Order: sequence, then structure tokens, then C-alpha cells
Amino acid sequence: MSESTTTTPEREAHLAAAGDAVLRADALIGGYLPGVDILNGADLYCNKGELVGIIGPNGAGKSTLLKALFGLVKVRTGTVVLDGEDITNMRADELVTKGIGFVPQSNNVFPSLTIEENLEMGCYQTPQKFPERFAFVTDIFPRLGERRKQRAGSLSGGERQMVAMGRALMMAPSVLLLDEPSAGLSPVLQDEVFVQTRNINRAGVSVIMVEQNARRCLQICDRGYVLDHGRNAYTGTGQSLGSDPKVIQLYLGTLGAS
Amino acid sequence: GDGDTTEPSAGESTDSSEPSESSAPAETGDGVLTFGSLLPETGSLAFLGPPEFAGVDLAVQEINEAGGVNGEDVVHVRGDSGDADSGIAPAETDELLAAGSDVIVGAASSGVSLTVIDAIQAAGVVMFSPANTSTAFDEPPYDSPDLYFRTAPSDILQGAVMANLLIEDGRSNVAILARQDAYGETLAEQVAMNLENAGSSVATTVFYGENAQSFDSQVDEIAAAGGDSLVLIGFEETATIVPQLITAGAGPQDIPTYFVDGNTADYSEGGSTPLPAGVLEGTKGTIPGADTGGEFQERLLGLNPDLDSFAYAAESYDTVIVSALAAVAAGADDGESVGAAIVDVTIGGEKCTTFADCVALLDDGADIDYDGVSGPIELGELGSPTAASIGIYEYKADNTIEAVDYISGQI
Amino acid sequence: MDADAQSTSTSTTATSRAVDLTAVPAIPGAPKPDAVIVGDKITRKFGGLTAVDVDHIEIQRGVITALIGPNGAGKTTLFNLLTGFDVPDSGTWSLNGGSLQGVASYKVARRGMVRTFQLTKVLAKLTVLDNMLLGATGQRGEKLLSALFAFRWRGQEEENAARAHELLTRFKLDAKRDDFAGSLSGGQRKLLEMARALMVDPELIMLDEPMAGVNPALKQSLLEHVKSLRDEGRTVLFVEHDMDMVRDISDWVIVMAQGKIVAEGTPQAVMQDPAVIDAYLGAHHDTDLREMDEAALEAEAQAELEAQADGKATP
Amino acid sequence: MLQRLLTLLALLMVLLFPVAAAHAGGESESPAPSPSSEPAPRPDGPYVTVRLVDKDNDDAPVAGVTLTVVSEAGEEIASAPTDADGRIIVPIPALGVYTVTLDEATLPDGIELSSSVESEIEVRAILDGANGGLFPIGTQEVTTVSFAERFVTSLTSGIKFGLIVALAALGLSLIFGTTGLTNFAHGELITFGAIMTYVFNRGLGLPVILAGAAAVLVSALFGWVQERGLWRPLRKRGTGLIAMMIVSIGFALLLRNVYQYTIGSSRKSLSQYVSQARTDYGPISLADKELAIIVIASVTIVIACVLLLKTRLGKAMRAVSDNPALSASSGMRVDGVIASVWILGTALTGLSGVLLAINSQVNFLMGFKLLLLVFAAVTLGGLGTIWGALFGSMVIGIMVEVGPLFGVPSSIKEVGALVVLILVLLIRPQGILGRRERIG
Amino acid sequence: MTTTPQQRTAPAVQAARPHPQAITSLVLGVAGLTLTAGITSPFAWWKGQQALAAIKDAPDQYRGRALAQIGRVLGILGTVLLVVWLVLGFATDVLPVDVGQVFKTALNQALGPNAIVYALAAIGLNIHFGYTGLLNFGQAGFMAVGAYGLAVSVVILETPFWLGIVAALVAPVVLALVLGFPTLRLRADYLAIATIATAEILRLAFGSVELKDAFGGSNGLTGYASAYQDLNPYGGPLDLGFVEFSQRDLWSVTVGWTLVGLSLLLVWGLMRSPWGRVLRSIREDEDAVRSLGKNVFAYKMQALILGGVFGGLAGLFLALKQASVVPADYSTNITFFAYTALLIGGAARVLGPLAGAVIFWFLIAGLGSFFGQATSGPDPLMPTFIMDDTQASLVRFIVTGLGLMLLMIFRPQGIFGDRREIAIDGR
Ligand SMILES: Nc1ncnc2c1ncn2[C@@H]1O[C@H](COP(=O)(O)OP(=O)(O)OP(=O)(O)O)[C@@H](O)[C@H]1O
Ligand SMILES: Nc1ncnc2c1ncn2[C@@H]1O[C@H](COP(=O)(O)OP(=O)(O)OP(=O)(O)O)[C@@H](O)[C@H]1O
Ligand SMILES: CC(C)C[C@H](N)C(=O)O
Ligand SMILES: [Mg+2]
Ligand SMILES: [Mg+2]
Repeated sequence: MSESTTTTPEREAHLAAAGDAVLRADALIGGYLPGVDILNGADLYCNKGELVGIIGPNGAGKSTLLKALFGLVKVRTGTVVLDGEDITNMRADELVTKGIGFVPQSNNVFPSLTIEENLEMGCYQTPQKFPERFAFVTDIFPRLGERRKQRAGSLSGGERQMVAMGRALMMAPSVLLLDEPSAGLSPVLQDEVFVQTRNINRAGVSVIMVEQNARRCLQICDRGYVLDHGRNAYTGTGQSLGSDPKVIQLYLGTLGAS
Repeated sequence: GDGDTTEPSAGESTDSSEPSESSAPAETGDGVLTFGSLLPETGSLAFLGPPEFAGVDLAVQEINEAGGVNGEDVVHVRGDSGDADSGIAPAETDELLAAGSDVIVGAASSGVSLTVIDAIQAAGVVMFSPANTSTAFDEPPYDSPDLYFRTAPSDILQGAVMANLLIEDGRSNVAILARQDAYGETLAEQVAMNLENAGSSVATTVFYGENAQSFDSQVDEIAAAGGDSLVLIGFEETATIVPQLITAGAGPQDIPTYFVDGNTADYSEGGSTPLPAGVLEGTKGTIPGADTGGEFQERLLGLNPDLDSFAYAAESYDTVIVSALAAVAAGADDGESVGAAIVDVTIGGEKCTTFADCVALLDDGADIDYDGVSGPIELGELGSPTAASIGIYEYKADNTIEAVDYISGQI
Repeated sequence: MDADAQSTSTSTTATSRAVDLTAVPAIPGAPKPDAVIVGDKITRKFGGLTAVDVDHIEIQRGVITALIGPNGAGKTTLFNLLTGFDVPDSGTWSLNGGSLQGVASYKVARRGMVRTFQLTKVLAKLTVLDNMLLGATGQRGEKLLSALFAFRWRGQEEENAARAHELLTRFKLDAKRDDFAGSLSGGQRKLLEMARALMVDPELIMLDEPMAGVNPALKQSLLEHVKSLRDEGRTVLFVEHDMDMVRDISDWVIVMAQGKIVAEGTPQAVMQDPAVIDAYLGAHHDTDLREMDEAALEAEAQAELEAQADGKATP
Repeated sequence: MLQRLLTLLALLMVLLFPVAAAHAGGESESPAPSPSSEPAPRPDGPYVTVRLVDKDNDDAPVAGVTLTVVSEAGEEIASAPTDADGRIIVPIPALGVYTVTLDEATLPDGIELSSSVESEIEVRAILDGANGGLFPIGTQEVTTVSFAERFVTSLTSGIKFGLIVALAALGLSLIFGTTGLTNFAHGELITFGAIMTYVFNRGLGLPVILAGAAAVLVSALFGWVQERGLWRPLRKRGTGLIAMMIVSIGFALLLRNVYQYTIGSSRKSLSQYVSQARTDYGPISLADKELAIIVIASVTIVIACVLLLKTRLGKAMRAVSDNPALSASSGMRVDGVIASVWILGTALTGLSGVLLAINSQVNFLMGFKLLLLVFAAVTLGGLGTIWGALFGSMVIGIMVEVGPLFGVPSSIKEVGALVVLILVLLIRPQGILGRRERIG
Repeated sequence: MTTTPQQRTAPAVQAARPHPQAITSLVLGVAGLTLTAGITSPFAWWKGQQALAAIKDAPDQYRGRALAQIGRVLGILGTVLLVVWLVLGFATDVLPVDVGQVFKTALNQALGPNAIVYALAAIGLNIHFGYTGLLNFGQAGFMAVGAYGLAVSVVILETPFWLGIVAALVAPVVLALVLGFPTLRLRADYLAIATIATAEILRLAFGSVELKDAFGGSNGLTGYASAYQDLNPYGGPLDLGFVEFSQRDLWSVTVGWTLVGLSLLLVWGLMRSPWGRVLRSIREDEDAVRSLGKNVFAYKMQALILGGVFGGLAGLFLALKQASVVPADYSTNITFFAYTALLIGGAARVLGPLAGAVIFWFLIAGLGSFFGQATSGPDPLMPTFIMDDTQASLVRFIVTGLGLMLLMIFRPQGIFGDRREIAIDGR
């Protein structure tokens, strides 16, 4: 399954640890345009109940990787496996049925729907759960409850982000893919998002999150990947990556690290 | 045209037009008299296509049986004029011209003819319409001697006949509902003028656009005007308008209605556009053209057994015969020469009624006056008939028409 | 000529750094010694919601001012109003003393006040380089009549391209130079948006969350660039939720909440203002989440949100 | 804005009610062609003939009135009294213009020329036989209809037309609102409904009502087939919206000509309900079929709207229109939603074609001719909004039919509606019910 | 556990040069259509294909996509011609259809005045829609005012011919101004409806009875074109074997293609300039352009006027070559067909409108002629129960519709377009 990519010792070590991961991607190669690969053999796995963080420079292919896991970007070679089932290039709505939730980085709300309707879309497949989940989400983001009739298209950047995150929380998935969920939120809400993500994770949901707020991300995640040029550059526990001087120099910077 | 001045025997003029012997279907005047027909296969006059094509085909067949023109069989190239709305006529004309047409038979609709007349004339090709009745072709800029001719009489005549018919029937307050195009506008104007001069009044004249999708407001306007009769000048859309008139309480059974050549069609169950039986009973209509007689119709049916209307078949037939005779008289087949000879073969001289007879006379050096199936065909200076007949038809209970009278008149 | 302006100014202006804001009182709407923007009584309502209700605002020339505040505080809307992309219900504002009321957005930009958008607006089917070149001002080739004559604009175009290339390199976009901008990643779009605004060579540049989604390492190097802009004598006004950045580069901070300016001051002062901490930062924003008690954090978030809700109830 | 308009309309209705009701009884009797009782002998050549009848007295002939016929050259041809049939027949030597003068003194007592009528007329004799003239006698009873009544009639026509447009507009709006496709083949979908009705009715001999129902079903099926066979594969290929719009132009061209290929270019009529007279309902008079059209259209529209409001489909549609990828990420079967929309949209559009077929006739161009008005309606209300489509259609329908009463030339009555469209866009660039976008 | 991120090799930008095979392809392609009667065309096609592939693989190293593209298209065309010529020889004997005649008719229309009208109209649309993103569906209106500008001045106002020409060029400018001020702030789809409505209003008004004295009603106007024909320097027709033009058409073709050539040159000059860049930017996002200090409205207006003038020019040329101005000629269909031509060629490509118009007319006329012949005569190729001659005239539209659909499905970018551009915008 991974014959097309060069096998390095690091990679083998990494894959060996994959064990019986819930979600596992092997040597993904794919992209948007025919002939242009964005992912160049990225590997990734996420064990049950694990919180995995992905960081990396702009344009490294982080979002593309998440989209590839979720069937929104064509995977040319490589496989994505969920609980032992090959889900490569499967339709997104089927993946939702299988319990994967996804919050995209941009265009992540329905502008002409109201906040309430946006959240309703979050539990499209299980409408009977709406009241309960809605209460849960508005508890985290009260603003969404207050403004439930406002169209999402007129919301401020941060408010949109709350809607996007809220929609994912409505889904109650078993694997959650988050693409920069904290972007545009005020500091206190960013913290809230991280804490909530960790809470959800502790409740048994496996989470894969892409973040540019790398410091926070590495603080809460069990394991982290540094992605560059569409392949894994570094992997390790959140802590080890956060303190790796090379990673700091190349990807994290020293600002605010104090 | 100036046919009077040109000697028909001016056979030597052929040299000047120098037909390029070898190249096949090229320019006008290549030795083969080519007819391009620009008649409605599609569009709102499509119901008139079959009889018109049949007329042309019949004439071509008879001419070739009689030995052709100047030793060559004549050729017929078909083109579809569509209607003014579909706008395909200009392109189709180009094609006909490219196919080397010397005479273009058509178009049927005056509106369509106006879109192509300049192009055809400028190409030095004769345009000979069997059905154009708009007065526009006798007015500037088409009043000068040119290459345009027609065998259908101008609506000055149909207008007079219609007005007279109305007055004879005692209508003193007539409403007119007309299609807004070259034909509808001028015919409506003629009818109204004749009526008013003769002492009747016109309750209202309402136009509808060729493209109109709903006729409700026009129908309401007619219903509200309170006329004692209605003249409905239109094409195929009549089949939509009549039911709406009935609904508005102004149907043919409520207000006596009069049709014209554009819509005096077969609306019976067997026709292409049936209307419920009885709704048109007693409605009268006028169509230019003399009584063509059963024999001519038999011949047409021999070519096309499906014909259910013979409107303008005779006129179409005559356009071809007259042009062919003109070509024989001129001894050439290019548009300019044919055009110059056309008027002359229809007036003044020895009368003849078939192509073979006329050619025989021409061969004898005689001046001929062709009298056609559609009437005496006396073309005037403007290239339009100066005398013609108009048939008056009446609808029977099954919505088919029956000729009740033919009225001849002069323009 | 434009390209020169930039390179020469870097050397000449270490002086403008000298603007001293210590004398400015740390109160909302504080008057500044040399204000480039002055606004009064600006309000904007959306239905029943008052998004912006600014009594008085002044932006100091030649410094970096940060505009912070909770989500939905009205920061972006204020940007829209100031730059003519939206029309306020009331209020007056001016740039360099000239009123901007009713001035079309493009004219505002021409007067030297250029903004970026929080939700990026790249020109998807133009290459990255073309995106950049569009930013350049005073292009002779943009006039219909001279556009036909290449010799009239060739030279200028080449200068602009050189400058664009420089900026792209700095923003790590040089490899993408000939790609369609529509194929950029989220963060790259942010970068392009900012770089393009810099092509205008503005006197005042207004950045709406320029660093959201930008990789930390790159962010750090870009901050240097922003500082150099100030050192060239330009004024920078930016909205940001990234406190590291605010702390690192801003000379002055304005805090908005529920449409109003609620605090002003130097970064250090503002960040210690308990009101700001309560309403916006959270007490623990410098703490490692691993070490933090969740309950406490949640309670704090709750407190902030309640504060907001109360504020809303009594506008 | 909407409210004010509606109030205005209601007010007008109330005002017009008594006026129209008053007239409802008086119907003009239909004068049948009057055959002359005893035809006078007619000469062979051209002649001028004038007949006098008394309109006040059941068209009784007026005898003994002296009429004088004078030629163009001023030469008197004849001067004679009318015969028992009220007629004179004067043979003329040549064709030309003749002046006929009536001697008013010879009119019998109590009989007068209609006012506004001259005692001299001009007969242009160009026909070989009769060249007639006329002097109307008695009060010319012209039952013209009051403005108010015409207004009500036009308004009713407008509402009927508007509802038919609304069905099609709703279909267009649904499809546009969900897929973003500006479907230029929409007119042909209207035609499809009509043609299917015709085929089922005339071809298979079903009664019109059944044929119409079947046509709606087949339309829905056609929508589904189109979606499966054409639009979905296109979406899968990532074809852009503009390209899809062009595909729809090509598809329209194809369908239109296939229609003409198969049914020909002439108008076709259904076997029932073609000519129905109107009955009066208070101030409004409607034929049964018109009433049926109005009722069916309104009920369908209400049902469709309730369906869209109450079910998830309505929201899912808007969600898909906003962002298909995100919809899929939310667990929607995007293709399924779009397929339902196509089915619903084409069914509604097909129904509009059915009703149009019943109201007017079947023709291969009928939908194409309506398309611009449907577009105008959808735009007027605000693109992609359902209420906008309905509202816009009513405005367009009423403008088209009522406009001529207020001076819009009736030959170009659609212009009125289009001008309104442009004016509305001037004031509200986003359409009447559309919303502005947020910037930044 | 760590791998070093590998450095991207950014090639020197200056190294880009035209791909040699692109040039070869172009040369072969041109030769195929002129000197070698199609023999070299298949090679041109092949080389063009190769060059394109190479350029796509290494866009940094090679330029010359356009060259290769043109070479390839010419190659395809020439190959088709070659095949047709080969088939002609025996097909004409086998089929009761004169294939040579069909081909000649098609080519005549493809190079004749009709194609010129469409090319000019499509050039205008290219500026509106292709470059600026203005969805103008009212090109028929611009054409109408151009045509009526001439006809009304000369026939009704009796001005000299040249003043009529001036009027024909000024009228679209006026229309653009009148139309632009209110509508240019509309969103693209609203603009489409507003322009379509305006064009229809104009057409209906020009044809109305009420304004008959000014515009001639639905008969339209005639009798203004003699001055144009008087300028005709040609003494006779031209017959090149594969095409032939009458004396009249020859003049129109000369004038027309010269106009098209000049127009294309102008468009090319403008669109490579910064001015063109602003237009393309406006197509993408107006607000972004505004934020950079460009007067979007002014640019849109300039584009509307410029494209409108080309529309007017198309109308003017139509009026001249057809010698009549009739409202029915300016129905929405002509706008649709002009769009079709534009998209066949490829929007936002200088040569797109030209190629599109030529191909469009080639197909329409060729199909019309083929089916016309196949159904006529005593023993038609098509049995009459399948297709009679009336239906035959419809088949070309059916096929055109189908062709347009297939084109958009398989080559949405048109002949010259760039696939990548199309792929960019997901909704
Ligand atoms: N067009 C609109 N219609 C209705 N409400 C609006 C509109 N635009 C903005 N708002 C509301 O106004 C408030 C201020 O919005 P604004 O975008 O200015 O916030 P912000 O301070 O930029 O927030 P963020 O940090 O999240 O970007 C928000 O609550 C938003 O929902
Ligand atoms: N729709 C697209 N079409 C073509 N190329 C794309 C597209 N989206 C992204 N790319 C390219 O793919 C590469 C990876 O993009 P991706 O969005 O995955 O980056 P990322 O790691 O998420 O970056 P960021 O942190 O900035 O969001 C980039 O070089 C980008 O240019
Ligand atoms: C065929 C006829 C109905 C045409 C009509 N007489 C016209 O001139 O338009
Ligand atoms: Mg990303
Ligand atoms: Mg904001």
C-alpha cells in the first residue's frame, strides 16, 4: 500500500506505532489539479481518543491533507482507513454517516442561512437531536443563541468562526477534523475553543486539528505532526515538538514563547 | 420594371453577362435558370409552405417537361424563410444566392421579404414573391423599377374587398385586431381607410406583437370597444386568439369576425391547428387569388397528396412560369435580363395560358401576355399586379373553408 | 520612482520612531499630538444592533496602533466605515484634516489610506504577480489612452514588477509568483492581501487581522517588516486577536467593545487593565493550558460572555 | 413597500366592485349578418351601392331617401331614392372615386343620421362588382365598457398570467437558488409540460385533466433525467457555472428544435376547454378554465411554499446553494437535494406549461417567448428567493396586462413590465426582496 | 524521527523561452492551410500537442502556449480539411449528396459576412464578459443602435452616409452611458437581466407601430446602403474553388475582416496592458480593486462603452452587408449566438471570438446544407418518414445545440482557453 514512497526508518517507526488507529492515512498523494500533487506521501494516524495536532508553514498542505481524509480532495495514491474500512475518496456525506465531522478553514458557514439554521445543518442526519445539541452549543457560545435569527453572512469574522465550530459540535462525531478552529477568535474564546476541544476529546472523540496557533495546539495535543511540502517533516508528542529547537526555529518562531 | 423598353429579343445581351462555362453552380446567368425558393417551412406561416412549394415544384416540372428554358432544364433550390421572428431568412438567402439562384421565389411574409429584398436586388437577382401583399413594396424605396415582382395583389385590393364585404354585410362599427408587421399594419390601414371613406366607422385598431405570449389585454380591448364586427389580421396565432376572444365574449359567434389571407386556414379536426367545431361557422375570410379550378388542384395533389390548402399555390406556380417565360424572351437566364423581361410577358400581346404555348409563341417572335392560374397577371410598373381577384371564403361548421365568391378589381 | 521612495526612506527615517505617546492620556478617545485620522460620533446600526458607536477617535501619525476587542465589537465595521466601504448612520471623520464623508472607497485609497480584508479578497484568476502589480499606483498604463502604447508604460511596469518581487520574497510567496492566486492556501491569501496593500505605498495602512492563519515563524519575520513600515514614516492601524503581535509591535492600543471605544493606552498598560482582561484577554491567556484548571478557565470565559450580554442589555 | 402595494390593490378592488357589478347584466346582443330580404338585380359591371338601415329599429331598411352619386370629375351619375330594401344600385362607367350625398330632407320623420356622421361619403370603386357605401342611421349603440370595468378585467387577466409565470418562476428560482444555474433552457421546460399535455390528450386520447396531470409527472421525470444525465455529470467534472449556463443555452436550442422537429411549428389545440365563455362572479367574470387555472396555480404555489418552509428540504436547498462542499460535510446528500429540487422545479414548471396550454395553445416556442418575463419576474423579486419569485411574477403579470390601460402601446405591452424591472433595479439593485451582501 | 524539508528549486524566471515545437507546430499549421493543402496539418497537430504537454509540465521553462495552441488548432482544422478533401473524391460518387458543395457552403459562411458580424459582436462581448466579467446579455441592443444609428440618420434624417457611420458609432456609446450609469452597480446576474431587458425594450420600440415614422416599424428601414456599395472596388466575383464570393460579398468580406483584424489588434494591445489587468481584476473582485484605489465604475464604464462600440460595429456591418435594418434581426437569439461563438473560441482570449465565429458558421451552414441535400431530390438519402425537408432545416440547430453542450462539457475553456483558469473557481 505504500510501495510508491521511499521507506525511511523514521517512517517505518512511525507506522509501526500506528497499531489499530481509528483513522489512518498512508502515503497520500493527491492534489487539486491533474498533474499537480500537493500531498507528496503524507502519513498520518490517530488512535482512538487521541488528540492529534498538525502544524506547518503556509501552503504546506495541511488543509489539503484534512480535505483528502474527508474525501474532498482527490487522493491519487495511498489509502485512508477508518476503523479498518477503506474510505479513500468516499463521498463526504457517507463519511458523516460513519461519524466523521469536519470544520473547513474557510467558507465554513452557510451565509444565507441564519445561525440557527446553520447549526441545524450540523445535525442534518439526526434532526431529533437538535434541541439538546443546540442548548449545548449555545452554552459554549452564548452569542450564537442571542443572535440565532441573524444571517451568518452578516456576522463578524469571529462570530462566523463560532458558527463553524458550533456546527461541528452539533454533529457529535466520533472523529473530528478541525482546520484552524481558533482563527479570528478573541484570545479568551481561543482558549475556550482549545479547552472545549480537549474536553470533547476526553469524552472519547478522536480529534485531528490543524492550527497556526501552534503554541496552544501543541499544549493540548497528545501527538503532533509538522507538515511541510505535503509530507511529514517532524512527528512527536506535542511537548517534544514544542520544545524541539529546530521546530521552533523553522516553524514556531520565538515570538511570545518567552 | 422597365420591361417595356427592353426588346425581348435582345438575345445578344447574353454575351455581356459572360457565363463562365466550366465553373459549376456559380453566378447568376450561368446558362441554367435556377430558382431559389425562400418559402416558409417553419415559423408562423408554415401552413402555407406546402401549397407554395407544390406550386413551384409543379411549375418546374412542367417547364422541364416542355423542354426547359433556353435548352437547359431549370433547377429548383429550396430554402426556408422561417418567419421574421426566427430571423433565418437572411442567411438562407445568402445560401440561395451562393447556389447561383437567378430568381428567388419568395418570401411569403412581407415582413420577411423586407429583410432580404435589398440583398437580393443588390446581387442582381430577381425576387418574385407569390404572397407578399403589403403595400410597402409599391412605396419608396421600392417604387422604382427594380428586380422585385409579385403575383399577389397589394393589400390595396384586399383592403377594398374586405371593406366592401363589411359594408355589404351592414357593419358600421368595425374593430380591427392586427399583427404588427409589414403585412398587418398596412392591411389594417387599408381596411380602416376604405371603411371610413365609405361611411362606416372603425371602433378601434389594436396591434399585437409578433412575439406576444399573452393576448389577453388586446382581446379585452377588442371586447371593450363594442364594435359590431371584427377583422382579425394575423397569421397562425389566430388559433390562440380566437379561443381567447370567445372567452372574453367576443368570439366569432358573438361578433361577426372576418379573416384575411394570413389566417383563412383549415381549422378543422383534421388540420394542423384544430379549433372546436362550430366556433367559426359563418366567419368569412378573403384570400387573394382567382378560382384555380379543380384541374389545377388535381395536378398539385399529384405532386403532394397531403395538401389541405391551396392558398398561394397558383401564385407560386405563376411566379415560376412568368420568370421562365421572361428568361426565354430575354434569351438569357441572369437576374438582370430576366427581371427586365418579366413585366412584358404579362401584359400586351397574344394571350397564352401554358408554358408550352407561350414558348411556342415566343419562338415565333410574338409578344405574349401570359394569363396564369391565379388570374390575368397584369404586372404594372411597380412589378405588382394591376388587376387581380380576391376570393371570399366562408367557414363551414367543421371549420373548413368554402369559396363563396371571387371578386376582381383593379389597383 | 515609487520603488525608490521605499528604499530611500528606510535609511532616512529613524526619526519618526521618536513620536512620544507617553504624554497622551490613556482614556477612550484620547487626543493625539499629530492625528492622521480623526473621527466623531460615528454610528452604524444594523436593524436593532448598534455595531459601531464611536464618540471620538484619533489615530496618531507614524506609529503602529492596534485595535482590539471581542468578536463582534465592531472593529471590521469601523474599518468599513472609515474607508468608505460602508456608510454610517451618522458621524464625521477625516484623513489629514480632509473630510472623508461620502468619499468613495477608491478615492479614500487614493488619498493614501489602504485597507485589507479580514475575509481575504484575492483576484483568483490572476497570477500572484498580477495581483501585486494591480496594487501599484499612478500607473500610466492604466489609462485607456496610453494603455495601447506599450512604450509609455513598459519601464514603469518593470520597476513595479521588481518591487513586487521584493515584497513577494519577503512574504515567502515568490515561488507562487506565476500561479493563480485562487490556488493559494488560506494563509498565503492573507499574505498576498497584505503584500498587495503594501504595493499601493500608502501613508496609512489598515490591516484587518493580517496574521490570522499565518505561520508563527513567518509571522515573526513579517512583524519586522511592519515595524520597518513605521520606520519609513507610515502609519499602521491593525486589528488583531494575537496578543503576542500586539504586544510586540504596537505603540498604542485601542480597545473596542460593543461598538464603543472602551480603553486606550500603551500595550503594557492596556493589557494590564482589569476591564480589558475580563472582557477580552482572559486571566490566563499567558498560561499553559496543560497546567490550567479547566473549571477556572471556563468560569472565566463565562464571566466574559455574561459581561458582554449585560452590556448588550443596557446599551 | 409590499404592504402598501397590497393595500392599494385592495382599495381599488373595493372601489371597483359596485361599478363592475352594475354592468354585469348588460350584454350586447349579437347582430347576425342581415340577409337582404329581396335582392335587387345587380348589374354586370362595376357599380356603387349604398344601403340604409335604421339601427334604432332592428335594422329595418329605410326607403325613399334620395342619394346622389357624383364622379371624380364632378359629373352626376345618378340621383335616386332608396328602394324597399333601403338600397340604391348605381352602375358606374369606370372605376374611380365616387362621392355619394344623402339628402337629409328626404329622410322619413323621426329618422336621423347618426350624430357625428357626414351626409357625404366617398366610395373608392376599384372592384369590378359592388363598391359599397353606408350612412349609419339612428343612435349608434356602442356598448363600450367603462374604464373601471376594463381595469378589473385586465387585473384578472394579469393575475392569471402572473400565476402562470409564478409557477415557472418558482421552478427557475428553486433550481437557480440551489445550483446557481441560470437555466436558459427553462422556457423549454414550460413548453415540455404543454407539449406533453398535448401528446397525452390528442395522441393518447386522455381527457385534458388527466393529460395535464400526466404531463406534470412526466415533467418531473424529465427533470430528474436531466439532472442525472446532464447536470450531475457536469458538476462532477467541476464545470463552472458560466459553462453550465452556456450548456443550458445549447440545450435550449436543442430542445426547441427537437420540439419543432416532432410536433411541427404550427399551434396545436387541446381537445377540451378550448372555447369557454365567461360567467360572472361578482365584479369579476371568468371562464371555468380561467378559474381552474387560478385555483390550481394558487393551491400549488401554497403547497410548494409550505413544503419548502416546513421540511428540511427548503433549508437544505439554501445550504447547498451557499456551499455544496460544506453541505456534504454536514451530512447532506447534495446530489439527492439537487435531484429533489430538479424534480420539484420541473414539475412546477411543467404545470405552468400545462396551464398555459389550457389557457392559450401549444406551440414549440411558447416557453421560449415566456422566458424573458420569467427571468424578469425572478430578478424583480430578488434572485433565488422564493417569495421574490412569486411577488415578481405577480408584478410582471399585472404590469403586462394592465399596462395597456395606462398608455403602454399594446403591441409592445411587455415593454412596460421590462421598464418596471429596470426601474426597480435602479432603486433596489438586489431586487425587491433580495438582501445586500456584507463587505469585508 | 526528523526529515529535513527539501528546498523547492525555484528556476530562474528569465529562462522561459518559447517551446521550439510550438513554433514548428505553428509553421506547419499555417503551411497546412495554405501551401501544402493539408499534408503538413496532422504534423502540426501532433507537434502542437507535444509542445503543449511540454509547456504544461514545465511552465517555468517555456512560453509559447498560445503559439502551440494556434498551431494545434490550425493543424486540426487542416487535418479535417484534408480528410474532407480525401473523402470528397469517392463520397460524392457514393452518396447522393454533393459533399463538395456542402463543404463549400460551410466554408463560404465561415469566411463570409455572417461570421464577421458574429466575430465583431463576440469581440465586444469578450471585453464585457471575458475580461471585465460584465454579463451583458444585451449585445443585440448595442448592435441595434449601431444599425439604426446609420439607417435612421441616412434614411429619416437624410444626413450624408459618412455622418450615418459616425452616428452608428456614437449611438452605442450613448447607450452604454445611459445603460451603464444605473446598471453597472448591479451584481453580474442582475446585470444580465437588466441588459437583456434593455435590448428587448429597444427592439420592441424600434419595431413598434407608434414609432413607425422614426424607425420604420417592423419593416425596418432600407435604402441607405448604396453609398457603401458604390465604394466597392471589385469588378467581379471571386472563386477560389473552395470558397467563392459574389462581387458584393467580396467587398463586405474585405471591409469586414479588416475591421475584425484591427479590432483584434486593439483588444490585444489593450488587454496586455495594465489597463487590461484592472479589467480582469474587476472581473474577480470589485471590492478588492476599489480598496487599491482604482475607480471601478470608470473602468467598467470604459469596458462597457468599448465592448458596446464593437457591438455597434457588428450591427453597422450587418446593416451594410444586408442592406436592411429590421428589428427582428436584433432579438436575444443573436446575443446568445454571439456568446456561443465567444465561448467556442474561448473567453478572455484575444483570438477566441474570431475562431468561434468562424467555427460556428462553418457548422451551421455545413449542417444545413448537408441535411438540406440529404432530404431533397427525387430519391433522398434520408427516408422521408425519418426526416422531411422541413425537419432537415432544424437538424443543424439541433446539432449546434448538442455541439455547444458537448463543447462546454469536454472543453469548457473553449479552443484557446486555459483549463487551469476554469478549474480555479469552485463555488
Ligand atoms: N451587514 C450586517 N448585518 C447585520 N449585522 C451585522 C452586519 N455587519 C456586521 N454586523 C454585526 O455587527 C457586529 C460588529 O461586526 P464586526 O464585523 O465589525 O466585528 P469585529 O469587531 O470585526 O469582530 P471580529 O473580531 O469577530 O472580526 C457583529 O455583531 C456583527 O454581527
Ligand atoms: N483550490 C486549489 N487549487 C489549486 N491549488 C491549491 C488549491 N488550494 C490550495 N492549493 C495549493 O496547495 C498547497 C497547499 O495548500 P493548503 O491549503 O493545504 O495549505 P495549508 O497548509 O493549509 O496552508 P495554510 O496554513 O496557509 O492554510 C498550496 O501551495 C496551495 O497553493
Ligand atoms: C402568405 C401571406 C399570408 C403573407 C401576407 N400576405 C404578407 O404579405 O405578409
Ligand atoms: Mg490551511
Ligand atoms: Mg472583524
